[in-house]
Amino acid sequence: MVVGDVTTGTDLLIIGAGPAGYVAAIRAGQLDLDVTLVEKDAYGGTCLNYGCIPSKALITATDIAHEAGNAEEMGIHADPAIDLAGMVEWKDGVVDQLTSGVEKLCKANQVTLLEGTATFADEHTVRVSHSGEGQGSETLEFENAIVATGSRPIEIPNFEYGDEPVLNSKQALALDAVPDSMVIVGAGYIGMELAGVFAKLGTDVTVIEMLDSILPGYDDDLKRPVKQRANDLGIEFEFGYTASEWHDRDDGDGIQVLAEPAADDSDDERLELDAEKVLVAVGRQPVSDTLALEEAGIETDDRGIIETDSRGRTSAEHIFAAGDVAGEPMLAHKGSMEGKVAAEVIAGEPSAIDHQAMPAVVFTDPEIATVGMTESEAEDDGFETIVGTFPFRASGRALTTGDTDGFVKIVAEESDGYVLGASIVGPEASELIAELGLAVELGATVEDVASTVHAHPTLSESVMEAAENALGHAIHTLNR
Amino acid sequence: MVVGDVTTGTDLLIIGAGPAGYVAAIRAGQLDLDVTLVEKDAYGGTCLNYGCIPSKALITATDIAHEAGNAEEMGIHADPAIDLAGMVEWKDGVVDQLTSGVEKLCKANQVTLLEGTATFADEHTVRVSHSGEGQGSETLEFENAIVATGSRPIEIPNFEYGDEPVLNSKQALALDAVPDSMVIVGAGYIGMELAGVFAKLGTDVTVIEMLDSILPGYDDDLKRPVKQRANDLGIEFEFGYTASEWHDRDDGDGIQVLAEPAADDSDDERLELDAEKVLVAVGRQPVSDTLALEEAGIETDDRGIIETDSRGRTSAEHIFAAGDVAGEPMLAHKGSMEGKVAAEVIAGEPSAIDHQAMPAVVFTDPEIATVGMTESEAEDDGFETIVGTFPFRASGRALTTGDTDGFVKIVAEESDGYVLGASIVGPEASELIAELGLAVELGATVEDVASTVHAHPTLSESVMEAAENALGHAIHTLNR
Amino acid sequence: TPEDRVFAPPRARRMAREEGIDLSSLEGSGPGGRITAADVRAVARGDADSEQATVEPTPTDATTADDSSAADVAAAEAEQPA
Ligand SMILES: Cc1cc2nc3c(=O)[nH]c(=O)nc-3n(C[C@H](O)[C@H](O)[C@H](O)COP(=O)(O)OP(=O)(O)OC[C@H]3O[C@@H](n4cnc5c(N)ncnc54)[C@H](O)[C@@H]3O)c2cc1C
Ligand SMILES: Cc1cc2nc3c(=O)[nH]c(=O)nc-3n(C[C@H](O)[C@H](O)[C@H](O)COP(=O)(O)OP(=O)(O)OC[C@H]3O[C@@H](n4cnc5c(N)ncnc54)[C@H](O)[C@@H]3O)c2cc1C
Repeated sequence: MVVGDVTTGTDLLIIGAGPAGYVAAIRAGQLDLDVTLVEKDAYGGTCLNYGCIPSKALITATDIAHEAGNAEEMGIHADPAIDLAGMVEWKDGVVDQLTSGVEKLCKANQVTLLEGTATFADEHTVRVSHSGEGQGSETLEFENAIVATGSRPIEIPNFEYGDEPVLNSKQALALDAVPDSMVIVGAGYIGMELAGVFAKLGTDVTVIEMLDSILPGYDDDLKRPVKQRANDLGIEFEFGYTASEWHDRDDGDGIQVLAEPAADDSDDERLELDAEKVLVAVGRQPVSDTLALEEAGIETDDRGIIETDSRGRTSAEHIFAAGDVAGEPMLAHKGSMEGKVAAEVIAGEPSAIDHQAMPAVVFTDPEIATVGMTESEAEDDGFETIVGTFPFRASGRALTTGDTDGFVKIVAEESDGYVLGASIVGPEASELIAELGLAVELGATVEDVASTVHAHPTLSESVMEAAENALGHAIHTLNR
Repeated sequence: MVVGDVTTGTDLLIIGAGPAGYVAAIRAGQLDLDVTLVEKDAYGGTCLNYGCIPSKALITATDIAHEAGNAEEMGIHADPAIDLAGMVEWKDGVVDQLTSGVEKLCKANQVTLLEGTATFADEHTVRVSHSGEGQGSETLEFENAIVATGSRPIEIPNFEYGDEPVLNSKQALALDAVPDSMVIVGAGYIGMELAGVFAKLGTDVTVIEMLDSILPGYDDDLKRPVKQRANDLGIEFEFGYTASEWHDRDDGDGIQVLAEPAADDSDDERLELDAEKVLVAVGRQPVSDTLALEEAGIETDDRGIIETDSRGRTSAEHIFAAGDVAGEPMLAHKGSMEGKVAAEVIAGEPSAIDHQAMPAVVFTDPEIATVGMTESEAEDDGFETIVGTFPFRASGRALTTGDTDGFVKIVAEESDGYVLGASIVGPEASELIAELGLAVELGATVEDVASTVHAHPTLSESVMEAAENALGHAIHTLNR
Repeated sequence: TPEDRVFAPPRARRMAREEGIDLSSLEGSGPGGRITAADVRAVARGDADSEQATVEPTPTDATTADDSSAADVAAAEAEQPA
């Protein structure tokens, strides 16, 4: 049955139901706007279906098994067997629970949900085509819109995601058998997180990275414990190479991935790596090329990112953008924050994107978490800085968990001690960074953090000790 | 060899090297005071040797095994075997590392360490008697002193800690074989923490509690998930009973513990519980009766607690007290804070005990953590309050760990939204409370916490959502 | 709000003790009247309406612990566990 082309109207149209779009929809609903949320694939977007949640589920589960299997020192003797199909089924259950929760929350906040792909027809109209043969399309008029179409994995020449042994992160998170061996192209956060998962599942992992180290953009001291543990897990690295092509092996047993030296003038030989699968994780690009943005007068930069002002407005006054499609950092919580701001601005509130503290977490083993400025960023910005650090090997709580690699580092402004930023590598870094995010956001000083009583024995005491170290009087470390 | 009685002098004498005393000593050393720290038993005190650290080491280790052994749902099949002697040896190694660290830190901060038992001779003199036959004693004169002698477990009639099957917490943490069965007297935090450890080791645990619920002093909603999980672990409870005596069983196979109904007018029968061991954990009392405090003019209340003012001063101007001996809450971090304040005041700094936020953590499964005021405390204090909550079952991160019991609850002042207190029961409660401690200490508002970007997916987002819920606009829960 | 509860961060409270200023007599400039370190500094310098503040004698000779010279705070390498 072909559905006839009807035209309906909505105050606020939101395109894309990822963490930017669905959060914007809920907030707009709370503010009594008439909202329609269009999604072509799955509620929750990349994050809930193929990204943050599935990856964290597999990271946590493989960690539980790995930790128990390596705790002889603690008197624990276990040899856990992992059934990947069972683990993936559990992960799918977690995803279902969350995505159906998103759907319910949208409905409870009076958001109209519409399945289909939206493209702009003009400044106040989209066409929404429904998927499935003969499902037709409809036209929707809107007063305001938020574009929250997210991002997709970048492809590299000769590695197409349709081809069986070539995987993107989404496909890698849905495997139901453990590959014997895997080449991972890209040592960014997604590549490194998944390298850890597969290594713990028992896969022989080799990571190819064009640059000369893991996690480009992070400070060396933060990367060191992660690189060390990756080595301990048996992950192999080939830095300074780009993957150029792949082919089935002559003997039919898996594939061969070829990689060329990244530097043109290199004398190094090209690499030939045997593997069962190759996972490409070289970055993500905004989904802005399939929307006919020009029909609505929305401009992008040359990477395809929709440019927005501090209220989230695009070059078209009444249209906003939020999330990955609106640029770096491509992180779920950045998208949710932008979604909230856009919804509030559209509802007439005086909101703006004016955070001081944007956290970022890499869920490697150990985790890395940062917020605010690094020391060099602060200095480039003209601050005189002081720094306080505390190593987890001096933390009683870390010792009782058997996990003592890493440290807390706080960067503060010298004269008044305002906390400007922090970075943590080590156990629970992802959770510990929250306190420092609040400190940066509130303009707290290192004295404030140092004077706050922290419960013993906890890892969060390390945050207090790093603040005390910045003041020259940490208790559990020498203040040199 | 009898050591002759020599008299030496020190600016600052500190009695007791627990978290109150050794922290005071280090801070005083940093402030260039001439410090002598006297300890009769072990550096680090109860906390490092027999309390916080050993208990948390065993809790964490048994959790690792328990978690892996109960993760079939996640596709993990493991049947971990625990070798308790090995686990205790590992725990002892952790303790050694920490206590020798304390010793080194004291020395590095120019603290003179003296082994022996101190008793006051007069207002400016102590006698220190060295342990071991014929080791003699010495006399020490001081300008200022800090009494940090801690606390000891309370004994109940007919249960003496010397008797083999009767254990206090220190002895329970040093067992090298798993008892088949254990009666635990007292459902306070120490009893409940250890009940979890032994249940996970495979011991049949029965807890006897005089009152009608676990964890007296904590709100019912916080206790519920802990009680539920204890039931799931097979821990049995007998509320409203007091342990009255024990005897060896006639057949020589273990002991029998007798318990009487706590209420005088009860018609209930007395209980007869068979067990291999009985652990008594009914509270702790200050160590203030063995010091001849009266010689120095130091007064205690009728429980034996040394009374202090906001600077930590006792009734004797020049003598301070810190830690368990100075009263509730008997927690390590409270003692360390008081130790720092006393040292700073003695060094002439304008320090005072003026925290707004005192965290407390119960390391049960799940953990409970609180800071600042509860709702009813705030109301008793005259505040109009608003409350925000967020259940972990709505947290994506909690779902990915398979651990979704519990919630975050924030109490705030109604008109301006100042955060007055918070309580958390659930995964990582002990770490998550730190952010809310900082919020209370800084005078932050729920809007401040709600506007701070929290990394996704983390448990700390639940703190943000609870703050948003207090404002009526949480995203991932209905704001009712 | 009960009279005796003052909303001010630890740094502001310490500065007030150092200067002998009674915080409960101050009007804060932060959200909802929260007292900031700058508010305390202003009263201490006398450039605010310092009549609001009751100055009482400092119970100790006030020396600041803010001895955070750059040399003191270089990375802690020789720490000991505890
Ligand atoms: C493996 C992996 C792990 C990650 N881990 C983390 C992490 O731990 N933490 C973190 O913060 N971030 C993580 N990310 C990044 C995170 O997933 C993104 O930042 C986030 O999903 C961006 O949200 P969004 O709403 O902007 O876009 P998306 O989540 O990409 O959602 C966009 C939605 O729009 C829909 N859509 C697109 N075009 C149209 C159209 N024309 N009509 C209708 N619907 C349309 C799409 O189907 C999609 O559902 C991870 C990503 C990956 C791939
Ligand atoms: C099983 C258990 C678990 C616990 N878990 C936690 C927890 O997780 N978190 C928490 O915050 N608290 C916990 N506590 C409480 C914590 O241990 C105490 O609050 C803390 O140790 C108090 O520190 P203190 O310095 O006052 O005293 P103590 O640590 O008791 O130290 C006092 C020291 O003084 C010495 N001493 C006594 N008299 C003399 C004398 N006359 N001369 C010389 N030396 C003397 C003693 O030998 C002792 O070493 C726990 C306690 C127990 C028993």
